[in-house]
Amino acid sequence: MFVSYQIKLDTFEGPLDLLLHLIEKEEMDIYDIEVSKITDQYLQYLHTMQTLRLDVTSEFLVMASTLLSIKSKMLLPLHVEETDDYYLNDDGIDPREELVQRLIEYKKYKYLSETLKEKELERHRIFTRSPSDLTAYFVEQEQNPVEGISVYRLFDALEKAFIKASYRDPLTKIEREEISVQEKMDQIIQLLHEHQGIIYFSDIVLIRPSRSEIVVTFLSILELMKQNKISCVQSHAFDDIVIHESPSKGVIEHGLQ
Amino acid sequence: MDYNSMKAIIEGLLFVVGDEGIDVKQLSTIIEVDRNEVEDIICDMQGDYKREKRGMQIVQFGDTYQLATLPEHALYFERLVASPNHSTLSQPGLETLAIVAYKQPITKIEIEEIRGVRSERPINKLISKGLIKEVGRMETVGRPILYGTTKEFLDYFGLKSLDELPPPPDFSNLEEDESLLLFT
Amino acid sequence: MDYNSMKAIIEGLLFVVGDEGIDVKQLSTIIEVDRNEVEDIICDMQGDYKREKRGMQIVQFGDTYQLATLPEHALYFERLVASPNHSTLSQPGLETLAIVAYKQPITKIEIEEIRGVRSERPINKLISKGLIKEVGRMETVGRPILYGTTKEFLDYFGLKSLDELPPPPDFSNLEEDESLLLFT
Repeated sequence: MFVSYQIKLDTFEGPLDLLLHLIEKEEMDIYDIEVSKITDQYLQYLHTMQTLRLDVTSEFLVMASTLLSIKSKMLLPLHVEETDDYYLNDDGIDPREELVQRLIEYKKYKYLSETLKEKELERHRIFTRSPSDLTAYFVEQEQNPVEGISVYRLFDALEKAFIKASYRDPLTKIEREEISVQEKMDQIIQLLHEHQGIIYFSDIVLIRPSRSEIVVTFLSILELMKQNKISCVQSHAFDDIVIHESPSKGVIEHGLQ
Repeated sequence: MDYNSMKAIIEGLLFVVGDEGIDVKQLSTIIEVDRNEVEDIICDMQGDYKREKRGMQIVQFGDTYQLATLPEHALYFERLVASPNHSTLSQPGLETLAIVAYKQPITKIEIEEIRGVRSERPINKLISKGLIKEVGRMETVGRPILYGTTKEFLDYFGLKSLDELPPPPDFSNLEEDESLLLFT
Repeated sequence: MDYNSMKAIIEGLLFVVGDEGIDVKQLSTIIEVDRNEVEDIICDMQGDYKREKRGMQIVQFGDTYQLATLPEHALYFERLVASPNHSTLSQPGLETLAIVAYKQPITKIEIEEIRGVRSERPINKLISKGLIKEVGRMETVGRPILYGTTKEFLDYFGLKSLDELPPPPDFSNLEEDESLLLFT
């Protein structure tokens, strides 16, 4: 039986999140995105996701076409001459403008969600208790605790709960067993040390070939690449990815001169 | 750890354990002092509570201690349960009540599986409002508590029996054939 | 009723309501003193608790008060209770909640525009957890649901009111070189 897994990469909430990651990785100015470079990287990323048979949701594809459209607009010959602003359209609008605004808006809430996370952890350091069972204090003419709530609202509540349950991510249970990205990163580095600094992507996923494992592995590789600890080469689409230990990093780590 | 800190931690522990209470041995392990000393501290605290005219007291059953209210405050708790705000049900409460009503007897874990979120708080609130109660234990590992609705639940909703609840929504077909698409 | 008795009764009430909390209005009705006085007494009690190095504190969310333990004792309670509070929100949940908190009332579509992804699941999960709720309908085609945060939202993040939310960062007015620093 074929089950279509709805796997989403933990680190990227969506195309905007992925784009922000790419922009930050390249240390680009968000107001002056090198669209061509980012588009290539974005497409490469989607391609890798597909190669790994991870679910690429439609939002990622829509963003791909948005990027391609901006890229092509920026390649069009300019009608307005004598201008410093290279990329202005006929109407004087930078084709990147709308995307930049969306990225900034999204980044704002991503930042706020992190501050909320801190508040959450802080609040979790204090404990309360469940309310006492106060039924002993109910007197004759007690208040109806469901005053104004009809039995049909109860029915509605159940219906809503069932609907929600029916489209809940079927992977909730698997997620709990997932090994962490950090653990996987350590494993990869360990393997690289054992194999003279070169391994294949297929080597590391074959160790435990569950699909969530593939996702974690993939994320670990991205993270290690970001930290310049490894580099990856894929000569052709669908080829195995070759993972190299980054030589400079190795030297620093081992303290060699 | 100084004496006053130990008192504060014991007070905090007695507070969070609620109606279950906590026994001397647990207290001794957690604050890392021996049992006799724990008993002395609690005895001392019982004196403090009285002397300072606090709103709670420490009561003891066998080796177990728990915080409890004062009998002379009963009137105020009666007013509390009768106050209109005490009775409003939040969305999580209503949702949990609906699940218990239709799927009883049901365990906490089963409720949480349907709701997809932890449900300890709404369950406890429904108990404190007298809408649901423990109706037994499941004969499996851990003997989890089974919850069901109370007689008062029927009264409040004006039902003669559970048979008068509207028939439950039927989602059994949907779950099989890609219900995802239908609800998008 | 003398002042100390009122304090004791309030303490008892705060104790029994637990994490449900009790609001100024209820307290005022139950102990039959006006709301300002209730607030004064509680403020006074908060001082007492600190001064007497008690194991609990009175915290406030909205106009609701509840008793809670002290953060510096967290270690001892973690050894003992698996608190239902302790499942943390997922990243999609937090992002969605941040958007609702700052832009309420807001529709699902507007949330999805900002996040760039479908957000039905995190929205439903936040409703189940009682952190957001329907607060009305937008008067446009399809009358979409408007969402806002609940009182439990304040409690969940330990906020007295929405004004205590951290100020949103302003990424738009930055000079280019400054912004570079922020985005690395």
